[in-house]
Amino acid sequence: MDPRPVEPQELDAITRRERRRQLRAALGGLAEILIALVIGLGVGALVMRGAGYNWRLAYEGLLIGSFGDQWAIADTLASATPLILTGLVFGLSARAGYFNIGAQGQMVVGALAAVAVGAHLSAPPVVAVTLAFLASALAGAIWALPPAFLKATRGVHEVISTIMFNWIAHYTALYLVFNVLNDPRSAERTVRVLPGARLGALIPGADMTAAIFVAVGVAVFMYWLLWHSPWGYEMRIAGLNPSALRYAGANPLWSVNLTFILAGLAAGLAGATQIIGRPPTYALYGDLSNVRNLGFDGIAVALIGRNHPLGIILAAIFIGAMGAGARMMQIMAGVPLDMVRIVHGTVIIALAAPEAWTLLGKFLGRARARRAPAPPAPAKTVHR
Amino acid sequence: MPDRSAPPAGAADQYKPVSVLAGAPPWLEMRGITKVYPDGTRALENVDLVVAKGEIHGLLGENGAGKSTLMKILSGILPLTSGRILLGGREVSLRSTHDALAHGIGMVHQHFSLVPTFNALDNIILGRGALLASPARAAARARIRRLMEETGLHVPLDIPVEQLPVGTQQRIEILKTLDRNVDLLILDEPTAALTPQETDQLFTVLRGLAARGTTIILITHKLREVLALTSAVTVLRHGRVVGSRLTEGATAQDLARMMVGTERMPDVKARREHQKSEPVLRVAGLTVKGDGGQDVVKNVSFEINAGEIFAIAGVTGNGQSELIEALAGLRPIARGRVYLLGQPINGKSPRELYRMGIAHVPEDRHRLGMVAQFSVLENSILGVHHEPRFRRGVPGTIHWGKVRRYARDIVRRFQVVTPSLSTPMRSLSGGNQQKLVVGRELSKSPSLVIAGQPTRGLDVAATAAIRDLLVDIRNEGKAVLLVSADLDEVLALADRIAVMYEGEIMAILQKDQFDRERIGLLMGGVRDGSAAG
Amino acid sequence: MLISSLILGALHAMVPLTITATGEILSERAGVVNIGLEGILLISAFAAVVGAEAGGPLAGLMVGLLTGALLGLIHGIIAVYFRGDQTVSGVGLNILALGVVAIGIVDRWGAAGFHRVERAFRVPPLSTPLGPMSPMVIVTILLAALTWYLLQHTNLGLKIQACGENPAAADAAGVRVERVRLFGAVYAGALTGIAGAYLSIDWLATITENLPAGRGFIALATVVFSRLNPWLAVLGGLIFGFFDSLGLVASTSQALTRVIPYQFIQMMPYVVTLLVVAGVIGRFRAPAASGQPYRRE
Amino acid sequence: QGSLAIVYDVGGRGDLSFNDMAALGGDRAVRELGVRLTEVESASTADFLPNLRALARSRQHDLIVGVGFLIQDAMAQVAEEFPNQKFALIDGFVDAPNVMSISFADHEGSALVGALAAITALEYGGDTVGIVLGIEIPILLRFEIGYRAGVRWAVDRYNQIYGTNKQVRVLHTYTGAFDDPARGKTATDAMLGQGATVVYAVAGATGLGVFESVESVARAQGKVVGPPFAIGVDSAQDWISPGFIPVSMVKRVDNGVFEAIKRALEGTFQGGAVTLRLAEGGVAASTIEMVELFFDEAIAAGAKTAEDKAAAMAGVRAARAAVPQLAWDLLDELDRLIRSGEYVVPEALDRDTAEYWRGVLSTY
Ligand SMILES: Nc1ncnc2c1ncn2[C@@H]1O[C@H](COP(=O)(O)OP(=O)(O)OP(=O)(O)O)[C@@H](O)[C@H]1O
Ligand SMILES: Nc1ncnc2c1ncn2[C@@H]1O[C@H](COP(=O)(O)OP(=O)(O)OP(=O)(O)O)[C@@H](O)[C@H]1O
Ligand SMILES: [Mg+2]
Ligand SMILES: [Mg+2]
Repeated sequence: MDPRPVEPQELDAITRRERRRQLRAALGGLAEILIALVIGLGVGALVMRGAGYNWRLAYEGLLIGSFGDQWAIADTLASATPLILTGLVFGLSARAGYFNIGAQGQMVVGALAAVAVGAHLSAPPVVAVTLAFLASALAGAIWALPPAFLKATRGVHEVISTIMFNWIAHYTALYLVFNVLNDPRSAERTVRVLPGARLGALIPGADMTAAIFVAVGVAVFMYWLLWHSPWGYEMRIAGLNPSALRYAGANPLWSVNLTFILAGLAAGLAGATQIIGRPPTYALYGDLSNVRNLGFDGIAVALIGRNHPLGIILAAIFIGAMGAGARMMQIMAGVPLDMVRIVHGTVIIALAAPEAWTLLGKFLGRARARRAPAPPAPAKTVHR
Repeated sequence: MPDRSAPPAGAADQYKPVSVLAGAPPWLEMRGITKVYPDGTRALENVDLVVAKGEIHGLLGENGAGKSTLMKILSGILPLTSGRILLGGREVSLRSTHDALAHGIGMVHQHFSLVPTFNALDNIILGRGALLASPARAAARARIRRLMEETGLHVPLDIPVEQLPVGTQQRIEILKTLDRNVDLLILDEPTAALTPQETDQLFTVLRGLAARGTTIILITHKLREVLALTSAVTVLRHGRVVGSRLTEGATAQDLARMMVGTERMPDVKARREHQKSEPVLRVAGLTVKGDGGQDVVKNVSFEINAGEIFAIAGVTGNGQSELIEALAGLRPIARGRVYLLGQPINGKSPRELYRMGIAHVPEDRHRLGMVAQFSVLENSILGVHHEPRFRRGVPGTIHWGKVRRYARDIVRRFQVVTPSLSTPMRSLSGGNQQKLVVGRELSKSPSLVIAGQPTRGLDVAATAAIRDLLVDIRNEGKAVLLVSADLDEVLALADRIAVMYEGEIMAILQKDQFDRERIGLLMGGVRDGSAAG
Repeated sequence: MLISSLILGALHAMVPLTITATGEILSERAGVVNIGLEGILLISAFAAVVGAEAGGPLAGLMVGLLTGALLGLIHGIIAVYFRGDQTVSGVGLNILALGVVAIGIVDRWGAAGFHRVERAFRVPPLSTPLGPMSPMVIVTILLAALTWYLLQHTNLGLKIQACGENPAAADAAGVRVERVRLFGAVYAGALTGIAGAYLSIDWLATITENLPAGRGFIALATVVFSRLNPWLAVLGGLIFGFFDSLGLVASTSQALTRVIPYQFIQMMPYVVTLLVVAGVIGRFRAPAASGQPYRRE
Repeated sequence: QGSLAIVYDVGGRGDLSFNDMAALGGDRAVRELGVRLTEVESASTADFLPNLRALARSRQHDLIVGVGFLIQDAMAQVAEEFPNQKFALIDGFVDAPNVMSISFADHEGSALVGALAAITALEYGGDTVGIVLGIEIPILLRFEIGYRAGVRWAVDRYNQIYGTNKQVRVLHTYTGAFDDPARGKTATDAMLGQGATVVYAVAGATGLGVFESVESVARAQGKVVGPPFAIGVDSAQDWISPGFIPVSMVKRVDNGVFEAIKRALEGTFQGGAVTLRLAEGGVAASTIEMVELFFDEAIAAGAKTAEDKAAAMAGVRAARAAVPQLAWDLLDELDRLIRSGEYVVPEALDRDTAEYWRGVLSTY
């Protein structure tokens, strides 16, 4: 132990060093992800080659389709929009220690609410859009409450309750879409929301709407919440060391509810983005196919983004780009969507274990070092 | 292989100190051990440790000196960065505990390695026997019963260990390793949660084992124990060997000097005398239930005055933990009334209790008192994070700048050694973690401080620092409730001592009644006529 | 006739849920969580058809098992040795499976979308008083019993549980945590592989691009339902299977669907499962270290 | 030589339904017209618009086909953005000069197989038939009500012929999924358990479960040919369960696609709605020739062998033979009546109309 008192400047000076270290770690993490990506795409290329496709052309298509021109970029961002929100649902919950896979159901309910309000409430554009978003956020949050309540009072694990509520939402929506919200003239979908409640394309010829700002705004809010507010501070305690939660003076019951409610809000908004924020239909399809799988894709997004709101934005853009790029992979290289799925799956699996590639690198490095005499280790201070 | 069937008592008498320093041939040799943790921490730098067969060797050093790291390498838990390990002259490769156990090396861990949902029996038989065979519980039970008799370490075999107090877990941890009949027994602070009597009996057992050829390495911060038990010691400082010496002829001062590098052997701070003031905490007929639903604190009454350290002594597991949890609002009060400065506190939440002036240094700092993954900065406001003084303009926003100043202040005042405020708490040494927790609690300017085992596992200097802090707040006229299994600590600090046994207070002793032997008897449940609980 | 078809329907619907859940129970007890079960079901269902057409139903089951085990091994290596994110790996597996099988079907049988399995290559049913019943119903019970026995009555079971609760403690006790966890992952994969084979070469005699249709996720819910007890996984699978069948049976009644729309009738298995969990099963505590990679330093 | 692009809906190729049939039409255009074919599957409905746009923007395709009613809104938008691009829409309607909207009289075809089902049931001493569907959407209501109408017409005709007063009950189930054979199987088990003799599968891949249920119940009774029987949909699915599927309601999406690209290349393309009815060959009861044609193409593609064909065709013939001649006769009779317009099959595209017809058509 060092009896010498530490001077305040010194603490901060080392903090700067610490911050540099963190930056280095972050860059290292990014590098790991990039390596994983290269490996995933490499395996994908092998598979495509094996199946007789031109993988170069396919990847060219992937790039052109996702970032090739302003439309491609806008389409990528449009695909990313709901994923940011559903990613946040999982990410926020994971930070608070819950495995919340209820985004799918909450999103469906949010979409229903957006239809109900957007199609039936005539109001000036800004008001209508705002109300539709609010209604769907509220609906998502309400749908998240029973699992939270069951968790808090009956100890029902969120995995089971959210899976069940996803299905309950699914069937409820199937009913409502066909029987209550249906469009009499075009019964394969619900009524369309009124023009005043629609967000138009920001760039003509592409699907991106102002909904992207809502998604990014929610992500920024979640960031603020987690790292700059006492409630988020408590959520993170719940996720890391729940026994310390009561010691820290927090109310665990309230913490569960708050987490689920906020996650539900985000999920509900995700549903709304597909209704009022995605041309051309502005309605929910009878087989719910315009919100299909977005909730589950959010899990991958959250995890690739390391459950960090800003990471989630990047991960959603990445997955969105894969989706948008799939189009040109099909058109340019004739690669069927199923083959594209194999590439997606491989890339995601490769992303699961970034450490593997670092280990691999180390292993190769060690093999090289064994051949050459090792340089003296850099002298570092003993860390006490 | 020591023969467990031989009677231990006779063997213990035969123990003759052996040591390489006294000419015995080396048996275990750790040569040039360097350990760099993945985060870059150089925990060990070219360390040598040589021990003879049948030796009891002490390993000393301050918190963070690298003792546990060295022993974890030896027990196969950690890979070493460079260096060699030889057993009986042959180099061995210890890449897992499985390897180490195969070489007869077993370790009692500082942070217990027990499966919380298993009972003691299953923890002890874990990892043994043929994979597809039924666990040999009956045979093990008989064996452990015998071992418990022999060692005096008694534990319930059928209760999940997570429901057992720390002291009992410690005993299980020791039994688990003893039951493996290892040739090299490593004990990392085994006595931190034992009573003096248990410690004595354990030492008798260890001497017996050594007499029969078991080699023992003991890590402890209690110099008395080192002097009582070991043949020789090796001292580490900052990851390097300071030196080794024979225990014979050494004094506590000598050892402390080697460890700390100074002459000073810290003393407890002078205490200022107060005139009696009104009670801060009044506990009347308090009953608390344990995790199993049974009464573990039974109808307990006492008062703590301002300017007083009121200590609760007792073997761990006699209801002290539940008592403090109840007083800190973490466990419901079953019956009875508790008043803080005249206000009832029954049913209040920890946050309300904090507002009323209670600070709590929890017994189990890893589980309760901190969030290991949080930075020092973030941990410094655990429990006060919601306060307006850390807010900024945007509603509800934590002003990290203000927090930083607050944290810096704690770190400075309480001499927490940390590279920076952004360092994760888990990379601090145990002593510094504890200093931060204590500092944070004392910074709440409380009127009552509840301190559970505040110096457990800390080195000499850190212990002294924490004890000084407790005396300081007492001197400032605040009340302190100290719960400690360390009788020395209780005797050194307390103004009054209550002894707890099986949930009851056996006696409350005034300063002039302090008497080691009498307290020891009370802790063992032996009542004397003068003071019945 | 209707009653017996309902009972058999429930039993047959139980099989894939319970077998999959049983394997995953052991894996989660050891600390490895796999949300890629859906993908493993799908790929092994496909592989089982290929195997059965080459060597008969038994070979099909074996190929399903081995395919599942292999995928479990890959997941296990990522989770255990690469200390990767188990959930990401599982999600990737699910996406990969959709692509692999769709392409595989076209590649193998020339037609997109599906392939029907000939009688000769299918697991032959047992005849029971209720009607033909798959022998896999019995296998399910046996596998649950086996898993329960492994977990509760062997030294291996003790090691598995220790690795899920506190791998550091297991490590200190000389348990080779990595191997035990890898075993768990492979075991879950293998059982899921059997369940996949059951889907394609027994129950439905068909392989399609999305044959499990969410049963992998319901199996995950069954794992939670079971509180990691294989017997409760049987019960959970049966409850779900029964109400799932009942919902479909009931929605053939026009008298009923006029009053209660079919969507609400078919919601039944989900609602009932939730009610049972909330009312009877209650608190579930996952093993403390489940899903978390174990690092020694 | 031209270029054709097809945008499939989310079921994609391999849905056993209109996507597969559209693909068939595309393949035929490649073979017979020598066009270049670009296919794009949509992972989600949100992909329709960008998929169509990307194709239209490239200005390389003589015709872009969108498959499925869900693609309608996206096509309306893109048709407006690219007025010089020709589009064809399957199963929907877009009011634009550059879009040819092709729909099919699903109800007419379903009525034919309904008649066959009813008579088969009656002749085998049964009184129940079933129909297993996917998600309750308007198109499927059209199938259901058409089927019910066929049953009703045939029962009336039967009673008229024999002077009896027989009744046939129609069980229907919406399974809520197009891709889950297990649901199809369970639902069909339940219908057979209630005495159904014939079950019509209108549910994409879920229908495979219908076939499996019918076949295993029959096999359990030692039969290699129905009853019970199943009826296929969209393509000639008779070969999938040889011996148990006497007929399928084929919906010639392939012809629609082929016709549209042909006209686009010939310069006779015209926007507007085209309904391919029974009379135009848009829908039909499958024939032996259609099944054989399927095999011949599969053999040419190397996917099936001549032995496969022989084995399957034997079963297909046996199933057809096991269906009472009267059933075939009445199917033909109804076919004539519908073609000539003497019998108009009721059509329902929403719940209330469907409920109305269910009541009217019920023989109870
Ligand atoms: N997992 C780890 N990662 C990084 N650094 C570590 C890790 N474990 C320990 N250290 C660091 O290594 C050094 C030696 O720690 P070690 O636990 O061996 O000390 P010790 O002598 O046992 O201390 P104590 O008396 O407090 O138990 C310390 O600086 C500690 O912070
Ligand atoms: N969530 C966090 N965890 C750890 N450190 C944090 C966190 N948020 C902020 N900090 C650190 O706290 C310090 C101050 O944060 P912030 O920038 O919010 O305050 P400030 O207004 O700049 O402070 P000051 O008023 O002292 O200038 C920074 O060093 C920052 O790195
Ligand atoms: Mg230590
Ligand atoms: Mg497909």
